[in-house]
Amino acid sequence: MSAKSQAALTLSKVTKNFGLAEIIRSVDLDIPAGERHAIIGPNGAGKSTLFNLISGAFPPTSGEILIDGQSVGGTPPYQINRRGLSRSFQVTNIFHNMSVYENIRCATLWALGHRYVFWRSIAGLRDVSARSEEILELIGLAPVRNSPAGLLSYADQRALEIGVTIAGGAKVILLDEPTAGMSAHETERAVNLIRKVTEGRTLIIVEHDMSVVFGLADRISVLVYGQIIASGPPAQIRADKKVKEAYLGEEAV
Amino acid sequence: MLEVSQLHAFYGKSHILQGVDISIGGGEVVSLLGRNGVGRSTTVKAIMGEVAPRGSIRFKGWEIAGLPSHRIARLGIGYVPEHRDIFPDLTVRQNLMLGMKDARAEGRWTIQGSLDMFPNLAARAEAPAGVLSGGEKQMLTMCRTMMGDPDLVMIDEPTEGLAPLIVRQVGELIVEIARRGVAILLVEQKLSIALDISHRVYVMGHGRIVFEGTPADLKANEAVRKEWLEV
Amino acid sequence: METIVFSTLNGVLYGLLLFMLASGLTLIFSMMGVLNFAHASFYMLGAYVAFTLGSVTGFWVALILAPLVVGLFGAVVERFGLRHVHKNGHVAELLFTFGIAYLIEEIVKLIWGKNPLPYTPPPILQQPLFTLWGTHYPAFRIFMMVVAIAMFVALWALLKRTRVGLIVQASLSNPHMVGHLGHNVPLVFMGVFAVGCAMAGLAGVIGGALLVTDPAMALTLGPIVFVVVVVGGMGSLGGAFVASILIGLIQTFAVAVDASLSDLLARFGILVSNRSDLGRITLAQVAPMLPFLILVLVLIFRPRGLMGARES
Amino acid sequence: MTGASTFKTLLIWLGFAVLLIVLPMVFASRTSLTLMNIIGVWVVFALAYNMLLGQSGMLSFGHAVYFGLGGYAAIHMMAAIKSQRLGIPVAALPVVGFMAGMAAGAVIGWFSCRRSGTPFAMISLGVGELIAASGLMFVSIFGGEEGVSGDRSAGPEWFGFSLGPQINVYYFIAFWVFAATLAMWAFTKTPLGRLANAVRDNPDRVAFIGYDPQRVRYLVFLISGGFAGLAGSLSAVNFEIITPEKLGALNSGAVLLMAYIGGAAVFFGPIIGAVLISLMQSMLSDFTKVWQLYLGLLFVVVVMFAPYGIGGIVAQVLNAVRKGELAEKLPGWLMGALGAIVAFGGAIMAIEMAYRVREGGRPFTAFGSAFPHTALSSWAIAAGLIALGLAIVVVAVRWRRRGSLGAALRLKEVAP
Amino acid sequence: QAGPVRIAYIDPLSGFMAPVGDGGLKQFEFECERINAAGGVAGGRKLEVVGLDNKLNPQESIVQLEKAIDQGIRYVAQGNGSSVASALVDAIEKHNARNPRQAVMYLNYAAVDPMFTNDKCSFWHFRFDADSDMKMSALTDYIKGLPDLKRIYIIGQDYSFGKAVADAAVKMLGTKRPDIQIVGNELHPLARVRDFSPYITKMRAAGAQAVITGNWGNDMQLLIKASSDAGFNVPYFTYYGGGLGAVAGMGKSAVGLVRQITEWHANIPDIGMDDIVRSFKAKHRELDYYYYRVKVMFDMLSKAMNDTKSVEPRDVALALEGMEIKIETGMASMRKDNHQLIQPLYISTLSENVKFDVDNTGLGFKTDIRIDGPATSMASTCQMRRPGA
Ligand SMILES: Nc1ncnc2c1ncn2[C@@H]1O[C@H](COP(=O)(O)OP(=O)(O)OP(=O)(O)O)[C@@H](O)[C@H]1O
Ligand SMILES: Nc1ncnc2c1ncn2[C@@H]1O[C@H](COP(=O)(O)OP(=O)(O)OP(=O)(O)O)[C@@H](O)[C@H]1O
Ligand SMILES: CC(C)C[C@H](N)C(=O)O
Ligand SMILES: [Mg+2]
Ligand SMILES: [Mg+2]
Repeated sequence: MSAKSQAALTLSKVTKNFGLAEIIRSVDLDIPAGERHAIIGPNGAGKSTLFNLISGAFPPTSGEILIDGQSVGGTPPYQINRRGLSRSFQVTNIFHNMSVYENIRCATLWALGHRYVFWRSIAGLRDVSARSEEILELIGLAPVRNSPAGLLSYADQRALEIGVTIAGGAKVILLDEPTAGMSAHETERAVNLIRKVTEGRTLIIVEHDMSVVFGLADRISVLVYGQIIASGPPAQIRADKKVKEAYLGEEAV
Repeated sequence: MLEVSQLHAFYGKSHILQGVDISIGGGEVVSLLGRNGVGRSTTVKAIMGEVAPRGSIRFKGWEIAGLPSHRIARLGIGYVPEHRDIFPDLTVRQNLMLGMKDARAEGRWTIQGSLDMFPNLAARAEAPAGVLSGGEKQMLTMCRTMMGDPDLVMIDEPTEGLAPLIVRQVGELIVEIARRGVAILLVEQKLSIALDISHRVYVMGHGRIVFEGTPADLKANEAVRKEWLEV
Repeated sequence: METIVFSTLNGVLYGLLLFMLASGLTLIFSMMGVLNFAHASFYMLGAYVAFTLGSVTGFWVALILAPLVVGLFGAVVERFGLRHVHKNGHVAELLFTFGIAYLIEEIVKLIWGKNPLPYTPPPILQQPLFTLWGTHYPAFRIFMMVVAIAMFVALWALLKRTRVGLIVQASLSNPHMVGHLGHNVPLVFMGVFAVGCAMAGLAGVIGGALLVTDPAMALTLGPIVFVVVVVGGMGSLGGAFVASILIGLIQTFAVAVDASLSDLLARFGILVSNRSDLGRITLAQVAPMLPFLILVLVLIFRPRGLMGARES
Repeated sequence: MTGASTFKTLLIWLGFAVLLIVLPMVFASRTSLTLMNIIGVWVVFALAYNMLLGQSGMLSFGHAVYFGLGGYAAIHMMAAIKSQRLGIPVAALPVVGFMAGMAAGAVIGWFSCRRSGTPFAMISLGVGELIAASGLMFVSIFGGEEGVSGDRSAGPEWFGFSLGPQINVYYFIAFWVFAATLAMWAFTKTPLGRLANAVRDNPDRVAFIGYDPQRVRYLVFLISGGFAGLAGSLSAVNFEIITPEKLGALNSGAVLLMAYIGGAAVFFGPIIGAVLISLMQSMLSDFTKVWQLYLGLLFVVVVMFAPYGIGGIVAQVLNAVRKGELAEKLPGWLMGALGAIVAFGGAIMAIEMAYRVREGGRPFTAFGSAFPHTALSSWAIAAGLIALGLAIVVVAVRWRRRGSLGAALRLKEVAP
Repeated sequence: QAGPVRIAYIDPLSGFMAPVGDGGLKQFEFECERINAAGGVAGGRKLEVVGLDNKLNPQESIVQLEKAIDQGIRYVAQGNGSSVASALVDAIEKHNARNPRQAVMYLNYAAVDPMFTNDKCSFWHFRFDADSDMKMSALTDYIKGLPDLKRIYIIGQDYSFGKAVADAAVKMLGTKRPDIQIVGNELHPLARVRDFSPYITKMRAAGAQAVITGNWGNDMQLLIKASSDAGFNVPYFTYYGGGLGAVAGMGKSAVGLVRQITEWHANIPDIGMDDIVRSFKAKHRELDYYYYRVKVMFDMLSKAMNDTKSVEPRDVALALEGMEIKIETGMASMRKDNHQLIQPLYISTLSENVKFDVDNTGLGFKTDIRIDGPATSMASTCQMRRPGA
């Protein structure tokens, strides 16, 4: 277990029950810093639940979650975020009545050290403006910067979702089905975007689009019924018989 | 059975549908293809009365444009929306019960039958539907709509966000629906499924129908695919 | 003993009156998600309409007719008001009913004037049903209890046993979808609101005769009814019932017990001079604020209320 | 912010200051001074309230608590200034009010801000009732039914500025209104102000960008409580009395009404609401006994047809002007307004006549002709006006929806 | 210059206590018309009453006072609630000090907390009703003569007047009838209680043989109603048992039990008030002529204005000080040292077969005893500060 020292994220024996239902069953996962890791699995396997546990949306029933070797199990989401872990949501989760620019700007504040400040004008915070502009360029939403986020097209909202997730500059990024509902073209754009924005960071992504998964991931874990049944580089997963049975089906992509 | 002609629709000022013509015969499976944002969902919503339509929509000979949705549904059109609008606080079983138009009106579909078909749902029959995973929700939505025993169902992007295996299951369910004599209007991104199970396809672009034909026609027509579907 | 028996009777009576109001509010809230601020105003309307009708038709006919009239009025409010506000969200709905409450009060003043009405129960019900330790217990009070319990049973059946209940609950999260499944959502909403208002009206027919019928009657009871509904657990009929009785009893006993706050605190070892404000306050004085204290505590420590299923 | 817009902002504030200075010269009568003082208090209170409602999405039914406590702090301080001969000028009391409101917010917000949505609203209602009721019990602090009185002319004067004469009270209030408005406006431009918006929109997401939404709510609550307290202290100085009633539901309801009618979605909305409703309260009551009915009617109409309040309408018009769409939209708007006026006219007539049915009095007179309530024709006219007005409104709405007046007039919509 | 002399009537015209305020206003208007019909004041000027709604709230009263002053009104009348009176006394003192040329005079016709003519007395304030101590003194004198009475319950509204009544009762009973046990001394919130039955239960449990209460308005009406509903038939010694709606609430069962202490009631024989009572009734079916002291007040006010030929509050106030006039029940005099009117008082009991009934119930009050004015007078701690003196 010497790898632990450099692991960006470690899950050990993480379990989650909802009432009597065991949704996550003793999951162990080690994700080294800088890796792009995909989690795939059938619907209802518990992928989003796993994200919820990692990001602090709710505490695990048992087991431990470590970020950079430090335990975070049971701490609220904002503290986990402050530790440098940020996530996106399967269902778009942005600030609908605020402009695109404000969405991004709010997401940069904490990381740049501007906490609960109410004595300085936000417009006067140079670093915030600079970072927000940068992100806006990156996600390609600069042209619609002033429209309320709720009025954006679906694809743009998904891009904004990613933008909000990465704006704080977190070291570990969790993306939950970032390309769901996108056309092939948009998916391609999104993948490029993801590739760009997670440069040098640790990425964990949940996806059903196998072209995305296989194109992006360094390593893949397969979650079935709350258990990781396989974990390894793409080629190995593609060849795995159990995985085929449980997830990919015979004529896999 | 369904005859849509010169259908227009607006969101505020933006003119989304600019004269859509579609027709579907009894028991026919028809796909509506097109890029994101061309207005396929809007078409379906307009037929269902969720978006105010202009133009003519005839179903079984009646003009239904402008009717409230519940009357349209009662005439025999089922609708499976894009975003899996299950009722999160109700149990799976209650969701299914609500699909029925009257308390004892089970037709070609029964609650038990649906649960049998999807063991995942059966296991959670008494759980609030809100906790289902994305795929389970999709199944539930489709089954729920079928409980109303429609003669035509419009299914909007049923495979979005589904694992490959489940996508297959959905495909099978659609085939099963068709087998029982229900006409289907399928809105899909995943070309392979759509082309496999449809009798006819429409391709939409810029708020209009730009192509109409059999799947084979479409496969043969590279130009349309390049220009309107980008595959 | 005497005090205990009568306080219990009075408490249960008051509790049941609260419940008559809370039940309609619960119905509307659990089905439509609307926290109807105007609920107590429909209660007031019930009393006024019953008084006016009753002067022509007599009490018994008014007992039936007045709730119907109020229900009809409720239907109109829903059809031409609330329905259009719905799309603007819950805050807007709440504010709308807030405005309606205000309007109803003003309209009542306009039509019936500002003074209390001489609205009393019919003579047969005014006779004492029994006399305990020399205190009469008027038949009307017992009559009221019977009506309240009947309401509880009827509503329970409506909520739990009918599809209407399901449809409305589903419409809460997604009315469009329910419509797509072939259910006439607006009609059902209107019906539910009307029934809820009619129930408030019925409570008014009885409550007005029992207590006072004046334009302030809505304002005095309204907040307490909210307390009941929230404490019981929003949307829970059983909770509303328990909370009504609980608050009825607590308030009545607080008045009945002759103790000051300093006595009470002394029990816990806290000594307060009985010359200070705190020491002088008697439990009876605190009685009106107890429900609110309970409200705040419940919301802090158990936000879903005594028997509520979910938060908010 | 660009240079031009900074300049424009500056100009607006300058204009506001000048307006405040000039107002009493234009409206110099005692009556208007009294009224303007009251309006000033409400402006600050409504803006403070809107920090919660409009900016953070927190619906409170008990904000009068902070207003009242601020007022009590100020009045007790006033008494202390008089009896202890403290060297604090009365003109500085709003600082005391602010701190009191903030302290109260700190205590109450500590538990109430853990909840949001309806539970928060209900807690605020409960706390409001509780504090208002204690107001009657703790006589030594709140003075019981009779409240606590003070004397603003005590204490040292700043630069010979005494608070005796009414005009001085006006400038005292105007100064604080300006300062508070500016401060609250500036608040919206700070990181916390923006986060408040974020919490309003989607509190769950806020937690995933590093902020504790409860903490954000709590801080806004504190600050809002402070400004409410400031408003309370202005009221205390103005009236030299404060009663437990001011802690209670009526006051909380009034400020909610103002903020909402004025428009919670825009910063200046509550100002409009405060001015309008105060004016209605004091002027309308001279014309009609049932002015509260009109106020209620106005509120309901706004909730139904203008969910963003009057401020929202103003913003919409300004927007149209900016985009050059005014010419296109104006006819529809004017028509809607016309319909509303006609319908309201009918309603006024009906209400006034109904009032006379009970109370008697001289017949309702409008445009020189009297409409006796005993004549059926008067009622028919009233009903006709209401129907006509509503019809005009309906057509105006359809006009906007269907694009052309012709289409709007057609009964059933058909294919173009 | 010759416009009407306006009097602002600041009392509750909306809310729980609106009926009382409304009734008072009607009588003010009635007296006003009487004076005007008799030629007005100060050389033919008319009097006019302007009703202003204070919602029974002291602060709102200040707002209304401001409003009155803004309109140029120089006379303010108020009665419902010593809480309001206290605020008005303060505010008027301050206003008059700051604006001596616009001084305002305060005519108090019912707020009877003794402090307004003692520690808190003011040159601008005149009270035309006997204060609560004067009334309690009369009541307790009467109770002194009822040896069977051993257990008394005191209930009142929770504010200065209610407390003043309770304190006075405890103190005076303590000296006059030390054998009487006070089995309950209760304050309930003002204008908020809807159902008094819990209180009745308590009284009965305490074994009360009689009740003393200063309740008024709806609080009186509901208290008595709950009492008779429960069949709790004990004597009530009240200040306002004949007030609007109270008798209607209690009904027949209260005959012989409810007593009140007032400056007048309609069934005092042969004092020449019958026509006035009848003409008021003719005008307001649902009301009774109740505030005799308002008549006295108007008589004294118009006399002062006529005598001085001035409507300037300061002149009128000086003329009122020490004024003595003959009234139907005897003599009335305004004490100079504290501005308290001294007039005869009556204790009366609710009875059947009366000439003038109350609330159209067929029941009315009959005199038990009459107390002569001077006998009601009490020592005062007032240190009157007169302007310019
Ligand atoms: N709060 C909850 N209470 C009870 N059960 C839950 C809850 N949340 C999730 N579940 C259950 O846990 C299982 C896993 O759900 P999850 O959303 O994690 O699946 P997923 O792998 O993300 O699926 P998908 O790919 O369809 O999004 C599902 O069966 C769901 O019903
Ligand atoms: N509620 C709305 N308000 C305004 N514009 C909308 C709304 N819903 C959709 N649109 C816009 O209408 C256009 C058509 O939308 P529609 O949902 O019909 O597209 P679609 O073909 O179904 O695409 P998708 O693949 O995204 O589902 C899009 O440009 C979209 O941005
Ligand atoms: C109107 C009155 C009954 C008022 C009461 N006596 C008081 O002094 O407060
Ligand atoms: Mg998921
Ligand atoms: Mg779509």
